[in-house]
Amino acid sequence: MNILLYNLFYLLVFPGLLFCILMGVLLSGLDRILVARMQRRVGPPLLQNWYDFLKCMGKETIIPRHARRTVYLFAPVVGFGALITISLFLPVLNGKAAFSGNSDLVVILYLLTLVSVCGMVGASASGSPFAGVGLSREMVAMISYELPFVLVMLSVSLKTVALNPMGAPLTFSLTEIWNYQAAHGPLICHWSLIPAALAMLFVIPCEVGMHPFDVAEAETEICEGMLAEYSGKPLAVYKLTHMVKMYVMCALFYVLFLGGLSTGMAAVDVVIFVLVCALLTFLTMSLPHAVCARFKVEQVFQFYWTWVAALALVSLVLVFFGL
Amino acid sequence: MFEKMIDKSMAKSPWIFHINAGSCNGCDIELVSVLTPRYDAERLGFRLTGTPRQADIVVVSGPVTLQSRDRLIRTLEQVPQPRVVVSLGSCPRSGNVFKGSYAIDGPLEKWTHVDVSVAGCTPKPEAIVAALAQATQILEQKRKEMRK
Amino acid sequence: MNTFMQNFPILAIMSLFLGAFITSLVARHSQKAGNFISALSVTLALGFILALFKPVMLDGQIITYWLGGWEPVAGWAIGICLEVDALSLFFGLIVTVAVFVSCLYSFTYMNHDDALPNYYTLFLMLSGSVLGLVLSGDLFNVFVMIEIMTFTAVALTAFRTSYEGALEGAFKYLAVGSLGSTGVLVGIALLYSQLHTLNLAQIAALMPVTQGSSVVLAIAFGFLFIGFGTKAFLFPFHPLAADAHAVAPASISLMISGVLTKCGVYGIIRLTYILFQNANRPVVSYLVTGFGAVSMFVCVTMAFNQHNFKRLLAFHSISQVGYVITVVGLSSALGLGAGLYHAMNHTIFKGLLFLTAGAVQHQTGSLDLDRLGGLSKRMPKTTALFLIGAASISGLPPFNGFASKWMIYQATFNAGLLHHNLFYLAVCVCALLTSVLTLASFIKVTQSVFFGQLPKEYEQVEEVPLAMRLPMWILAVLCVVTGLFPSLVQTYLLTPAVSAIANIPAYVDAAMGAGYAADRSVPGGVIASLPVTNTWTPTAWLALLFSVTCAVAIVAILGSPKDRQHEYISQMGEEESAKYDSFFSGEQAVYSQVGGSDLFWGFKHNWRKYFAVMHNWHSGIVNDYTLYGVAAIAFVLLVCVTTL
Amino acid sequence: MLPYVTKALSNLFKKPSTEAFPAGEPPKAAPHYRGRLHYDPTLCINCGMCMRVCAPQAITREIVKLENGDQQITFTYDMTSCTFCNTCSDFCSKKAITLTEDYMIVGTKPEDFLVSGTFIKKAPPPKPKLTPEQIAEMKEKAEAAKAAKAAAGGVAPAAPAGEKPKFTPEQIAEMKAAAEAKKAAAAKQEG
Repeated sequence: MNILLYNLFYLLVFPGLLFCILMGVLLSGLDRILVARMQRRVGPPLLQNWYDFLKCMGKETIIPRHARRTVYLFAPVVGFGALITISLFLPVLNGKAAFSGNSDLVVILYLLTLVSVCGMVGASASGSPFAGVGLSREMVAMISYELPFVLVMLSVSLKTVALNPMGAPLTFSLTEIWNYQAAHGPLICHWSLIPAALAMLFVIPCEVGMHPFDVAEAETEICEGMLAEYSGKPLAVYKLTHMVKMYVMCALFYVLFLGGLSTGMAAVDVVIFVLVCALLTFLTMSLPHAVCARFKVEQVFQFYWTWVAALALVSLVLVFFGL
Repeated sequence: MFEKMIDKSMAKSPWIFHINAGSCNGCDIELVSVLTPRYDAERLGFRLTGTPRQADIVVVSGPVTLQSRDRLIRTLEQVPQPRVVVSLGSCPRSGNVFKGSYAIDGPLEKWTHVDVSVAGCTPKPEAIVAALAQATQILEQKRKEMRK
Repeated sequence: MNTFMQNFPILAIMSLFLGAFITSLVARHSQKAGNFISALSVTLALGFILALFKPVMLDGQIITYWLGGWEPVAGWAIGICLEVDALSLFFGLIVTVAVFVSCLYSFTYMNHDDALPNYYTLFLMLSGSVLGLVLSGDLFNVFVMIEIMTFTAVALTAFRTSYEGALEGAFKYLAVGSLGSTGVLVGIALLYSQLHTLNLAQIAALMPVTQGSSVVLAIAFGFLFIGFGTKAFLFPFHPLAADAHAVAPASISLMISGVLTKCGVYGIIRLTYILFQNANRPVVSYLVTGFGAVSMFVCVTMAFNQHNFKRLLAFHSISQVGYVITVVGLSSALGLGAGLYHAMNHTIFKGLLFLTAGAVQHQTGSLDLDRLGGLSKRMPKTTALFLIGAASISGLPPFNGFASKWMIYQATFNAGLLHHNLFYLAVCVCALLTSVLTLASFIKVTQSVFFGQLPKEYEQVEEVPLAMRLPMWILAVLCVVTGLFPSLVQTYLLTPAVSAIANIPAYVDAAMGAGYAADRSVPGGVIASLPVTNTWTPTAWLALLFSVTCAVAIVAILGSPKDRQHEYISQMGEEESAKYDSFFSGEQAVYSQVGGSDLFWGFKHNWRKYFAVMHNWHSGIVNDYTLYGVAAIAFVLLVCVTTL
Repeated sequence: MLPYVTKALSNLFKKPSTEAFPAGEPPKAAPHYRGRLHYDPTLCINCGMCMRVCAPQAITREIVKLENGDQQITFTYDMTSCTFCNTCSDFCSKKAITLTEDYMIVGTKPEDFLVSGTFIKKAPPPKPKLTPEQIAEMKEKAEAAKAAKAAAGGVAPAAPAGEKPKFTPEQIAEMKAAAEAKKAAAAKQEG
């Protein structure tokens, strides 16, 4: 009974549903304000995205003629569920995840894929030609960031495993990564992993679909792309997914490269965590948004498979040779 | 309570979809300038969307030309309820200098109910902001009516 | 030992072969009777193999059967032998399940064709030969079965001669496939000249593993490897599969991809781990893993360019077999477990996908990705089945593809770590990338066949009948079950199979009599035995995923009061309102049709040079393909001679 | 790329350049801005020139005859039809039309966009009625004046209507000479 209650708490409050939504709303609001300030605008209120979400909930949901009703309605919900599940794997507080296994990183990689795939399948089911173009772009963007992401993932696992050999079975475990960092200092302080951290910083905005890399949802070119036919509640869930994804990616970076820090007081840790997330949001999402124009999809692919992948590869090779 | 929150946020996050029904592009440019740092409509929650499915406020500019008429009507129908139609500039309400042309099938009132209009050729961005702000009030009202 | 059980392997094989002959006699007079005989024989075969499950998989016995009672005399095995260890039975299970499903599907799927007696005869012969191959304990029997398999498969490929390219595909398969068969035959001859026996167990026992081998044996290995590689359609042989799959009936595509390629995989595992026991030598490891990785990657990129549903599936089929071969080459228990798991999953999900493709073809008469579209409206159940298959092959949790792919990543990563080898790490990256690319091309199929807009000509298409959906549901349920309970698969299927590979003396002794292995000091096995732990446990977080999804669904769908829901979610009723048209900048709905087969131009643009090379390379000329095959043989032989 | 980044970062610490409008009063328009039209009916003389020059035909005039013979004239300027070109104002001889700097022309009903003004045009004072004696007297006076004129001018009495006046041969020759001289002068100028 107690376990059930604990699990429900994990699932619904911390680090699950409520905390995710809260952080997602705050970070995305912060992002919008920061972008506005960098463009010398006032910017929307902090809770603007929350208002957007609520408003979408109150709108009529139109199911287009060419849409497949069930898939159209439930794809976003499944995607959101998958995203919340990722948050349960992240040991954001004291290295304790609500749920942990020996394969966290791969699971997270695939759940992130699942989130995107749900978007794509939903878009596909809406029957819009714009959505078709959008999903193709989303897929290409996914192929683009997947290579550096995988390389980063491997170099981090390699680093954390390499120094305790024969602990081999737990290669992709986030808890293990956290423990390693608790013992040896955060991974970003190891110079061989700094390129990987940089690559990961580049991966975040593309994974989230933030401005210079939001080829899939280009409003002006392809009419919101994947979301072209979405209205009302499913759209609200998509928007929420987008917000929470910002938080999840920031938290993932935190766990991978800045983990292991603990002051002993949970409250202080949470505050530090929130601040780090805000900083990451600023660095990876707001700044490129304010500075760059949107890339073309070929450019995104080229950028990630050359520069970013090269950064990650450098780290992998350095780590491989024990540096 | 949830419903009340939705009612309140209706006015706080109006998304705009812009239809050019044969406009000379003057009004269109002014509408975009509303989002620039100087006027910054985003602080009121405005956002330009690319699709009518996500729009709350439809802004129509231009006299309704024959070419654009069917597309205009079709697109207006695709906007989910509650929605507000704003006519931008003089053209949609009267045809302006194109009045009486064989290529015009206006005014916009003939095809849909226009909630808020802003006149001017072109209107100043502040006037557009004021019109949009008025439109959000109507939006909230419509939502409340829809709920009843 | 249970003597009654001993007869089951031969009964399983014979029920298929006898079924083939009886069908050809009976079906001329009554097709129903023919169908009944076919169904009976595949069910019997399945039953016999399932009955062997307990003694072989659970109790770890090895069942041998000597044809005509010709048991080995004085340490020399002359008679024909069937030897069923856990590895054989593992593949036997895959084969019989696939055959059973394919046969069920054929009854309705093939009902438009004529010459059906021939179809079932060939089909049952194909099934029997494949089962005979995996259960055989005798190398020459393996060759005979390969020959029967190849020729029946060729005949079945060209079964629908009215299709454009049917004869061409079959001819390519015949010409280049016989190259592989010849390779196997030459390898067997060389092996026989050195070791003077054809019994698998005895070869394993007599193989000079520790005291350095001769050049002839190295050449024999090379020939056998490339021969089995041909049967698995590995890298330079992959165009064959594409041509054959595109024209074969879907039930036969299932057999070719799900069963025939598995024979190649089985052959390579048997060859490297038991016969030659050289899987742990770096050269062999590089060779096998390299071939696997290249097939895996090249075929998945080739799939990007396809406009034919089944051709696309064919390239993916080889790509997935590439995964299997890649990890088989790692010579670790985890890798082998991952390979076997993925081989099984591949049969299940690829079978499902081929059957859905067949359903689409059956109802619409087309496989062209440019012309199809929006079929989810007319065939919702087939769409659901396809989505399950596509999610599985793309490795999306919680389906089975994820479970096995996870093990593959783990295995390659561990290999890179333990051997401190960058090559294995590169393979790991390659595997992860291939997975994404696989996903991409299935998104393409989803978009261009099942979603999007329904062309006018397909507005009257109907859902396939239950008799065709049932086999697909069997496979779909297997997809979910094997994905949800990987630990059960681990315990009851993988661990016995891997431990059977790890325990060569037991295999030798079972055939040659106790103590034979010990006398000849047969080494224990090339891999550290057991257990293949380290599975992941999906059920726990699956429950989480489920509950979260439910919670969100409740919020999203029922957030508004129930009595007013119709105001919030509006769906098209009777009226033909423009409100429910797709938004296409205000244009009429009829103009908004966009073809989806060339979706990923952003990706292809960057790779245009690579694709140009590949385009020239896949010329479609059988001479070219034979040349590639010969080149591959030459390469493998060179490697074997110089380094083994 | 770097200049953009530094600019963005420095902007972060500057005040936003957004005007406060929806919160406070709308800012003043630029000088000579042509906004909502202002019509002063007291100056208008109903010449109708503005209507003639208006390209989008935004101006309508309504004339109502009152009982006392006056005309109530209403000019209506439709702001949703106006292009704010200022031509009407330019042509208005009495400067009754001016374009103000008020640009806030927002509304929900058509009436919100109409600028109109009404004035009453007085009918001229009624003429006094004449008695027959007076008429006769006036006629007499007129005839007397005619006669006096004819006597003073020494010109031939006016020919009856419909006939050409007859010139004397000298007069004709004189006129011809004058015309030729004119021609010669014109030819000289051209040459």
